[in-house]
Amino acid sequence: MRSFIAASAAATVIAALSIGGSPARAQEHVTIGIVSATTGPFAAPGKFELNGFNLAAEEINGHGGFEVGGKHYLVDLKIYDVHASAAEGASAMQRLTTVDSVPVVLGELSSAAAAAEAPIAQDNQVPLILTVPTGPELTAQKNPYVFRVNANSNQLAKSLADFVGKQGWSPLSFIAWNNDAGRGGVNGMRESLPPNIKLGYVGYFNVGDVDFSSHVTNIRSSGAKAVMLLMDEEPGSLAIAQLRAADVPVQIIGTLAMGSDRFLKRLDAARLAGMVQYNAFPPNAPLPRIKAFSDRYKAKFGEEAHGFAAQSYDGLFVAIEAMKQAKTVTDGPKIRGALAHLTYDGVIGRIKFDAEGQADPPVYVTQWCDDGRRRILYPADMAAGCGAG
Amino acid sequence: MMLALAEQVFNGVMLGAIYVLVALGLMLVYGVLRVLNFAHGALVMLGGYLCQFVFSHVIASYPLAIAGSIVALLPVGWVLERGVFAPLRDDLQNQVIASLGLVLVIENLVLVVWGPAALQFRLATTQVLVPFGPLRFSLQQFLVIGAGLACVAALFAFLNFTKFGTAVRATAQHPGAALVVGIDVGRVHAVTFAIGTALAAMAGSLLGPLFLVFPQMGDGPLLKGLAAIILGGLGSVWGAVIGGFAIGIVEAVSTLVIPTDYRDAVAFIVIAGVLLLRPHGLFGRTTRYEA
Amino acid sequence: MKPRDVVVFAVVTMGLLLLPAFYGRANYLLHILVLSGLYAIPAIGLNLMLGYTGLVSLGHAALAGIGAYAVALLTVKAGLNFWLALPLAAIASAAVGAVIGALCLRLRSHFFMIVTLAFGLILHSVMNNWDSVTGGAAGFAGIPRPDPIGFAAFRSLPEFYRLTVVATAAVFAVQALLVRSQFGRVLDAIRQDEILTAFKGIDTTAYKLAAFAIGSGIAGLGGALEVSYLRVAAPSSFDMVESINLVLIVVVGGAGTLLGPILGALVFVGVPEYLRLASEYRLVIFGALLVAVTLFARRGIAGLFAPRRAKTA
Amino acid sequence: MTTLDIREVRKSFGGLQALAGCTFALDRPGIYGLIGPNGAGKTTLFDVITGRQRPDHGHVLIAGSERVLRPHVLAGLGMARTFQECRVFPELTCLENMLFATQPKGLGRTLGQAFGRSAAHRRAHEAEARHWLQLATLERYADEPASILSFGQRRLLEIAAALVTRPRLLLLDEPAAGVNPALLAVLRDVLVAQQRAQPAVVLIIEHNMEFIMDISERIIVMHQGAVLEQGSPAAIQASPRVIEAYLG
Repeated sequence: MRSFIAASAAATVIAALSIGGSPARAQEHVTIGIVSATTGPFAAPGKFELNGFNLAAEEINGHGGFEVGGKHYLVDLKIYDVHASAAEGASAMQRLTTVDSVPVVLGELSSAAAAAEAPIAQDNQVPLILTVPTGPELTAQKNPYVFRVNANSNQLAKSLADFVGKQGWSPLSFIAWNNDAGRGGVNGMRESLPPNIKLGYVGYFNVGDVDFSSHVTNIRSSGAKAVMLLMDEEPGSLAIAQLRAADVPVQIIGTLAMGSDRFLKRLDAARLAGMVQYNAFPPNAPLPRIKAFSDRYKAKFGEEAHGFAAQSYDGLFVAIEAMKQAKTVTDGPKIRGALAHLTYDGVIGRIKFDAEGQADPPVYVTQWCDDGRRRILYPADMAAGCGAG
Repeated sequence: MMLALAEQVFNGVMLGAIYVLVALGLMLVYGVLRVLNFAHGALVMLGGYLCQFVFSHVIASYPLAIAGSIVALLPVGWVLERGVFAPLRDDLQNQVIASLGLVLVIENLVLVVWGPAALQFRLATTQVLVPFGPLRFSLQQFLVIGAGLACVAALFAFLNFTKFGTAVRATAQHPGAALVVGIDVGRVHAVTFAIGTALAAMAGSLLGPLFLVFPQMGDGPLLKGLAAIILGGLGSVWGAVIGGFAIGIVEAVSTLVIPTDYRDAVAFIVIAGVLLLRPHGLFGRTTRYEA
Repeated sequence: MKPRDVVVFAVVTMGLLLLPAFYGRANYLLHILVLSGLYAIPAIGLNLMLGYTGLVSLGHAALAGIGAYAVALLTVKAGLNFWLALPLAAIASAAVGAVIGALCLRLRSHFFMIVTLAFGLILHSVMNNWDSVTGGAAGFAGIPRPDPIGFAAFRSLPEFYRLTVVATAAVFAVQALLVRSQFGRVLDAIRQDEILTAFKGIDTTAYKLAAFAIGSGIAGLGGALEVSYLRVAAPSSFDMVESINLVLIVVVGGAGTLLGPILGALVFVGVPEYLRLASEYRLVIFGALLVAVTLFARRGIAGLFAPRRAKTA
Repeated sequence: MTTLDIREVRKSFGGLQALAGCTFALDRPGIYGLIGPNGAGKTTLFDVITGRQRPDHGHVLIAGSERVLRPHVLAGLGMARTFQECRVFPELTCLENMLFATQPKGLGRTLGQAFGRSAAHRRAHEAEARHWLQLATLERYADEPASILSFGQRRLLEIAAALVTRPRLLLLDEPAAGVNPALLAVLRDVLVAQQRAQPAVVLIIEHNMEFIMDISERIIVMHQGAVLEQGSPAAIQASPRVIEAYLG
């Protein structure tokens, strides 16, 4: 069950960090605020998000921190658990921007919580850089202090609809989380599907539901050509298992949570073969920036890199970059100004915020080969064979 | 359409079996202790984790793993009854609060011990598929139904054909009188609660392999299990069984005609409707003035 | 109402209003107090039902949600002044509460609980699913802080804090007046023995309905203020878990006591803050605390100070 | 207008007929005893009068009025009752229990008062309430919660609280059950005093023959769901039909 109010500091993580890579010579520290989830239903995706932040912080500190105005600063992360709750998000944001007086706050998983944090960021003039939530509204509030590194559900939908249209997978049905991510995804697709694709059965389920049998049955009898699974890794593995068990002849389309080796471990090559999924970054793409990140991630966490981690990893570097350019580690408005204009080439691609603070990173579509490896199908200019996805 | 309907009814039966399994423990505890134990779902979840732990770390035999999980939870049940629910007897409000507090304790302890990621629990019985017309169900699902019915039968036999069972029914019907005829009501309550906990462990052990083992795995079934026993009229084994299947079928069939994001709402509209027509559930007796 | 109580009440309220002046920029403290107030208001509404009338509703947060979305729609979509929208929101909640009450009130104890839970779930589904009107699961963003009245503005945290103090104090006063009147004595009698109360010549159904409607109206007021403070209405703020939280707040604070809901809200907001550094053990400790309260402080925290007369029979 | 008028009331549960055309009327104030062997239908009759059960056939008129009566309406017509299991408000003091029914009852009125000045109903009836408490030998518990009383004392409080409302019709369901002889004497005095102070129709179901014969001026004997015999206690005790009914 979700908790009541306020957020919890993951003291352990902070400890781990300060041990991290702080060299012998005395140095200034700058504390960056992180809002995420370490308990409750969102703890699992929260872990990937935090992995990204921790890895970034460790690398920065490993290289002796970053320099602003001739001073070297080490990064400390203040991580608060907000369980995807608006009230707790507000509490955490309020505390980070006043008590902890951090220069910038990153992260979040839930659009609703982010929507409660954004106005506080503006009140207290502390930039809020979102790295996972996809609700399009978040960057449509004319709030100059809100930035988003990851693609929102409309951007994802645009690329995906384009891809699905090219494949001619019609009718297209859905099984989606009945939360901001799932509903946002369905609505986004509904708006951007090309005319040649008809919208089929839409099955929503609550976070925590595990039985998809009635959706599977309805998808079969609706004669859907493809089914899009808008959910996280764990329900995703169940949905695929149940679709395959029922032997429904549909093309499965997944989310970035379903294009990883850890997902392969949850199922097997046979059941995944042919499935496609969008991804913020394909961990094995033949690009140095992606390779380098994937290797470092694997080395530290013993598993393949996750999209949320990549987005969050870039998010922290973007924040640092902005502080460098603004020549301050305290002045929110200056950092905000720097963010608005900076261009940063991260592991997920080029990050440049538009007038509303929304970046437009590339969206990839990868596909499972029969042997349990993945290939890149989209964007066309990035297409690469099995093992590259 | 007819075919689709039939298929959804089957899906509903499978789903209902899960609710029944969870409802049985709830019902037993309510019937005897008059406690709506909101922590039952958390106990189901704990049972799932324990079964998975025994299976993957102690002995790779599913039946023994289930037994292990049950044996491990029995004392937990005893302690909870003696330590928490016995002192709160006849205090409906505080019993509910206490059980909600226990949910927090159990779910978050599990989170600390096992972490947030869902555990997988692969069994042969989940891989074997049994064709059923156009549908296919895994052996595990039939195992759930079988176990559910077995529990019903066992419970029924226990309550009706054993000396202790008679004491339990006597206590359920009239604690005062039971006391008079020399029944150790305290012991009956503790044992009953322990049995309820065992049923939770059983349910968790069966659901874990069917789906996943994760901290919130008990929440949904708890809600539907509660609805099932209330729909069934509280404190009747058959009420719980029929209530559970009814909810499962309504849920599954509703997806044919009603937008699926209102699926839970539909189930609860039905429950509300039934209770408004029959204020004491499908099988509860009605009297006008009891407070 | 004893004059002494009135004086204490006035002094405490004034003190709280002056707090920001003393605490320069301890914004965070103010925020915590605001949140406590915003939880205390619906909790007071629930206390009238649960604490005094014995109606344990598991759908109270959803009724707060009605007020919340009402104020969101009226201010943002209809462009109404907040101070016009606020009473309308409370009325909307009271009306919905009255309808639900009319349906549920013939049910007793657990049956009543589960049906209120059902209605809460249904209302939450509507808030979460009706994207075009409520903004769906991502929430209804961009809700304004209250419009200024003359010189009084409510935009900044200290300003909204003062508003919350006044609102909470007002609702508390209403509760006190109701509870200490014959109306309140009748509700208390219904909780003790509804049948006897009826044979004493009282239309118990009418009274329970009134309690339900008033409690819901107060909840709506709280919900409206909450979303105006957070500037977003999220369905998750009005789901079953939040309904249960409100019950916990009332019972832990002390059901059937005037101060209970406020103490409960302070504990609920404050204790997790205090336990912040216990990280993931925080909720474990909090849960254990709840169990302890039920075992060692049956009448809640307020009950520790002012134990009610022995409850037997 | 007859206080309590029962005409040809029939009521059966499944096959078993609890009331088979029961008829009698009570008009003159006084204490009436309703007796009969187990299963005679006394309790069902009480349930019909108090609106808990609807008769299958026949009429129950209270103060000339016959509707499906809800408890508070019955009270409005001047009916007061006590319960077999004895009901008082456990958390109210004895005095509060006595005064409860004398306070304003209308929702609109009490709600209005909550925000206005509450009128002083209390003092108006307090003297009378204390008087009855004294008769019931409970005056020293006036400000104690009812929950501390013994069962017998609670029974007395229940009856006294019913009297404060000056009912026209008072139904007592086994008032003597579980009450010790000393308190039984008190109970008797209370009822007698009530008849003197504010005459009313008092109908008592009772198994304690000694008590009922002693206190009632008229006895109604029920048998197999109908009235078997009516008359003075002496006449009833002499009636062979009654004796046969009890033995058979």
